[in-house]
Amino acid sequence: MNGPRTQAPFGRRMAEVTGNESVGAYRLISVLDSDGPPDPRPGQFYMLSARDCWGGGADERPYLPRAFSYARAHEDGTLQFFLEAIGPGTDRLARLEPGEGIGLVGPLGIGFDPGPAGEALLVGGGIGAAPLLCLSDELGPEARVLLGFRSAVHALGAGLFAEVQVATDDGSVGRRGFVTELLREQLDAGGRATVYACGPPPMLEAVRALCAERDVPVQLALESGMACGYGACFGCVVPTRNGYVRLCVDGPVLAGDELETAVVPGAPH
Amino acid sequence: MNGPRTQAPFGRRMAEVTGNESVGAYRLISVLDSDGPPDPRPGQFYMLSARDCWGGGADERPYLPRAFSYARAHEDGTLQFFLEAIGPGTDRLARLEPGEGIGLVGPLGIGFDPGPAGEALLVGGGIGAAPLLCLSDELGPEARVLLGFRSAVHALGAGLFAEVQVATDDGSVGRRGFVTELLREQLDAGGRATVYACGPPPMLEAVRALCAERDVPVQLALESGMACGYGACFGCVVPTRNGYVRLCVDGPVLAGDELETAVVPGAPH
Amino acid sequence: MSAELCGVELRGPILNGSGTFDAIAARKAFGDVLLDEFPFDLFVSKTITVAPRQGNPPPRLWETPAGLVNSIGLPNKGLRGFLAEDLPQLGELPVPLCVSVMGFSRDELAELVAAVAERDEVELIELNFSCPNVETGTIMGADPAETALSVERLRPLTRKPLIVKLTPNATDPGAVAEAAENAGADAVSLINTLRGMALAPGTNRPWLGAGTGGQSGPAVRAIALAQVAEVSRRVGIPTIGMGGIATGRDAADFLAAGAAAVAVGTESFRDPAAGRRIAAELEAILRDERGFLPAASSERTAL
Amino acid sequence: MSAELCGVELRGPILNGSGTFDAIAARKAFGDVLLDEFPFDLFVSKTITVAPRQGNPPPRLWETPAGLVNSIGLPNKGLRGFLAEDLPQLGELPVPLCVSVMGFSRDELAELVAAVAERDEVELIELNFSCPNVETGTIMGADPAETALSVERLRPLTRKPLIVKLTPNATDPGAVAEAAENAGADAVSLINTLRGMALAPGTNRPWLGAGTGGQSGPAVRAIALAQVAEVSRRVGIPTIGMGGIATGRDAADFLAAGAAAVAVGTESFRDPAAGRRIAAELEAILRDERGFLPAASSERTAL
Ligand SMILES: Cc1cc2nc3c(=O)[nH]c(=O)nc-3n(C[C@H](O)[C@H](O)[C@H](O)COP(=O)(O)OP(=O)(O)OC[C@H]3O[C@@H](n4cnc5c(N)ncnc54)[C@H](O)[C@@H]3O)c2cc1C
Ligand SMILES: Cc1cc2nc3c(=O)[nH]c(=O)nc-3n(C[C@H](O)[C@H](O)[C@H](O)COP(=O)(O)OP(=O)(O)OC[C@H]3O[C@@H](n4cnc5c(N)ncnc54)[C@H](O)[C@@H]3O)c2cc1C
Ligand SMILES: Cc1cc2nc3c(=O)[nH]c(=O)nc-3n(C[C@H](O)[C@H](O)[C@H](O)COP(=O)(O)O)c2cc1C
Ligand SMILES: Cc1cc2nc3c(=O)[nH]c(=O)nc-3n(C[C@H](O)[C@H](O)[C@H](O)COP(=O)(O)O)c2cc1C
Ligand code: FES
Ligand code: FES
Repeated sequence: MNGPRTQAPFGRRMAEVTGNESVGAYRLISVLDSDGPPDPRPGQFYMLSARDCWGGGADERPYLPRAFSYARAHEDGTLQFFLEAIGPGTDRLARLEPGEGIGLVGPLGIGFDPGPAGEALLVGGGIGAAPLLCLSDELGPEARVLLGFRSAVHALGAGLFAEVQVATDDGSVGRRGFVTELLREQLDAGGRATVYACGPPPMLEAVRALCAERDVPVQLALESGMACGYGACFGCVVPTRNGYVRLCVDGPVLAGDELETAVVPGAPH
Repeated sequence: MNGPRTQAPFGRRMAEVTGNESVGAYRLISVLDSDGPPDPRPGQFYMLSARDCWGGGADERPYLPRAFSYARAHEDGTLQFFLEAIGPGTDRLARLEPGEGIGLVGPLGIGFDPGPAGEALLVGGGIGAAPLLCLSDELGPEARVLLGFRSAVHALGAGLFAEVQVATDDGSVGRRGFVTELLREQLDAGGRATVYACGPPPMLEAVRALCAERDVPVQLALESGMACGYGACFGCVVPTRNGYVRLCVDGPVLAGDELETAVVPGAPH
Repeated sequence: MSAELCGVELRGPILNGSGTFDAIAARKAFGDVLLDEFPFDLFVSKTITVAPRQGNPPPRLWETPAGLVNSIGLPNKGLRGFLAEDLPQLGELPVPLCVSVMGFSRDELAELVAAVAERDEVELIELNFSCPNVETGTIMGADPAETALSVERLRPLTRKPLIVKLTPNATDPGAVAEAAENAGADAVSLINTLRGMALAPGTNRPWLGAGTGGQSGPAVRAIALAQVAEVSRRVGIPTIGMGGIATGRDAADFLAAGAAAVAVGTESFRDPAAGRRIAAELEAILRDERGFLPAASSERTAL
Repeated sequence: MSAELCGVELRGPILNGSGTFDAIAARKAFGDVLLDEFPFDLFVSKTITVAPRQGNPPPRLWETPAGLVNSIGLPNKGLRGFLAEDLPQLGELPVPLCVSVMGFSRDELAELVAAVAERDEVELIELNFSCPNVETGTIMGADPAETALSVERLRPLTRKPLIVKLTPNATDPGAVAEAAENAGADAVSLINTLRGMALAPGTNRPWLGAGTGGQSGPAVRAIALAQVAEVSRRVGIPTIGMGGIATGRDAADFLAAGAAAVAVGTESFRDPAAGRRIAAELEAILRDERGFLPAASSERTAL
């Protein structure tokens, strides 16, 4: 895709954690990144690692940094990350305390391309809500946000957004079922929206297929296991219609029509 | 040597850190070891590791547990360790906070053999004071304690003992010079004392030589790099007159006359 | 979770790596409770040689990121001392016994195997081939032809199972395993340690007294798993997998890669009872992931 | 801290490992500041082949304790694409350029070396021999004879320095290095990755799309150091040491073990500017431990 890319300072820099709150099943971590650029673009990501005790967790991991979309960037240089603890890296980050050091490389990759104004549908699944937060800030109230969650405690993540429609797998909050049902209704209601989506691979694939069917333009923020985040290792490739592309330099946002499927092998979720 | 050995429960157990105070340049760490035996013998040691973030320090170490003489064992099951942060393992232990988990294997090895009552001279260098603390508790005020330290901030360690003579390298506290000078004076003053010593290899060697010269019985608590602490790896050997012995099962306390020299290759200090 | 290795019934599939657990010393440290809570299902002795050995000069240990380099150098009492002093004590263990032997020539090997095989306490014999042959200079276990010659010489000496311990410092461990199988070995075990080295901080001299040593621990696990999968695919005899196993998940992975049993080495240094914990974790995995093991063996060639 | 490698003047002794830094992609991510703060003193390209390659199916990465197993599979645009699109951009880097090539036959190798050597941007050529020869099936770089035949064939094609990158998956890398030297190689570099494998959690299937991959990172450092010391002792040509280097101390150790230069690989994934940090740390060590390096080279045989 030819989306926007704010370039990163060269090298890993150390910043200070300034906050770490729980938001339902997730954590919202604030970092004062004084040395980073003030204008990352929604969909771009950072490679994060704790300064202390990175490693030495379960099975002596984590060793490599981990990739996270930024959820919000504030004027004072504060970056916010929204994350779910699912393994040794996210576990360690979830336990960061204010005052601790965090290593950052970023912003990296290509963000969403908001293109010419128009209706926008932001579709998120679970922790995939993260990059939609800054995107909805940027697009304004015109953009509708549709989010799907596993359960009520996960759905608390929706509280970060001003206005949002929610679906949960168990119906405990909002609609019972998948967020793709909400999307289908919106698309059925007509209008030429662009769809921006982030979430687990099966959800992204459902969104991609739905949009392809109706010829609706869709941008998907994908995930794959990353070692470096800046194109060095060729490890993060996903198959596209044009062969493998490195998600860290040529993504993580890809246009739906570049993909045969959004289900990529070995994605972290 | 044929000193006393309290056997350890089989396996590594988890205990809780209940205190961690600074004593000059050192740390005094308290651990509530409810599942350990109440009667370790002075000179015995434990293999310690932090429950969390063991590993992930400088160069992804520590990986193996680290050996520490216990400094004091209290009736309620509290063990105290006296330590100096000199590398990744001791750095991590020095930062333990009350409530954190600590892995313990021990007590291990053979302790000092107080033998039949008689005059005792306890000679410590630096952090080598650790096992002398419980030994002096056990021997009572009869036993004289002589300690050497690098500097005034190290000499604060002497405050743990009721009565003690101190020497410092720079003369900032007590006598200027080596603790072996204090020992020489005591020995010159006559009397048939047994000498119990722990400290850095050059000091131990000076003590050993001095006692050998005068035919004074001496027990030396040595150190060597250990992986397991219970005889499994054959890694901790030191050369003796009878060949290599594993310091963890046949020491760490050795009789002076077993040794050609107390300077052992690759000791941690 | 009972298991079977070369016809020997085991209460489970967890062994110790030779040289990483001294049951006699451990009994001194922990007392007889060691026998009740014995962490392994089969005990493998430290490698013995014909002549007594002091082992290498210290220092013998170097901690690495997620592992250890050792240069122990096979200290042992020699064949006679072992048979007289150690073997009766090892016979008291509650599990079957395997004795590991190393010879610096085929004659030495034959002497060791013949003497050890005579003893009732011993159910299996492991041949540690990771040393240079004093006659040919090559590392016995890196060379298929040398390995075959040795096993052929030893095979007629006993009906007890012979396990060949492979060195990972070889271009093609699978070829060595095949040679061992064809020469009559009953099983192969792998991996031994990978040649490694460290310099003493701030000097340009080797830290280890012996100059170089062997790397073990989680650092080598992925390397070990690749060799175990490859060797298991190439031989029909059982393989015993080891190298960095620290959890039941690791043990399950080695079994899935084709190993018939697994051994715990360096992890026992962190926790003397690690073998028991790993066995319990493995049992839970096998219970929860039903059918896991049979699938694994039939899937061998997929690896 | 200037250095020299096969007659090429370098501002320092820190290279990148082939395939662990893509200067073109990094320039997209970080902009032209990359050129001002370029982290290496010589840039080694990712290995190229005659035909374009997509590389292996994902997943391609598996994190291990203190390291990484990768199965990238040499994706590249092929010789023509590389010469046309990438080489001009690599020519803009502020440091000399080494191009890494791999051929599946000696003819392919000859085609690659001849074409690359013609280009002025290229000062050195690295021969990545860690792949199976399609004609003989053996891993070229594990076999001294195969290595010698290849280097003899390539040597007459260029006067530019030829570096042979050794595989660590060999019984005797020193013998391969000697063969390379005798056949006319100007330097050897080592280690490449060690064959490794992982299973997808909770399954008995390999995690990596290609089944197996290569282990790198601090986990392999002691193994790499042992091989670098051994090879440096056995050849007269310079060695380039790598494998888990993450600090200036590590770099100093590899130099002390006999390497003429060192390369940073996996550590660059943790910090793109790692090469600069390591260079600064190394400089401080060489300043504080005066005479360290010369002593090191004269002490080579002590290792
Ligand atoms: C561009 C991008 C943006 C992202 N943004 C966010 C975000 O905003 N918020 C968020 O919470 N997450 C985000 N992620 C996902 C996040 O990076 C992962 O959750 C994280 O890397 C997991 O690390 P871990 O150590 O906790 O788990 P890991 O143990 O690394 O496990 C993650 C998954 O990897 C596999 N795995 C298990 N063991 C290993 C191993 N040894 N090596 C390799 N893989 C293994 C498994 O499939 C497992 O489910 C993003 C990912 C990408 C690529
Ligand atoms: C029986 C016994 C009792 C002890 N009692 C006490 C005590 O009561 N209090 C106390 O403070 N200490 C005690 N020690 C010493 C203590 O065990 C060591 O200080 C500790 O192990 C150091 O660990 P570290 O990780 O902090 O340092 P390390 O980094 O392990 O460094 C320690 C030393 O080891 C060497 N070294 C450096 N790198 C490595 C490496 N990668 N692998 C191996 N060695 C390396 C160096 O010589 C270094 O100085 C005792 C030791 C023994 C054997
Ligand atoms: C300290 C130590 C001593 C060892 N001694 C022997 C030995 O005597 N004979 C042998 O065959 N293997 C020996 N080994 C190798 C182990 O049995 C095992 O093959 C290797 O350590 C890999 O397993 P691990 O990573 O679980 O330790 C030794 C390993 C270590 C760490
Ligand atoms: C992701 C990745 C890709 C690599 N690609 C190549 C390659 O294309 N050619 C090559 O010769 N070596 C390649 N290597 C090996 C490295 O150059 C280096 O030899 C090895 O990683 C050891 O160094 P390290 O531990 O510092 O990474 C690669 C290594 C990694 C981790
Ligand atoms: S993560 Fe390394 S190339 Fe994308
Ligand atoms: S530390 Fe392992 S035998 Fe002593």
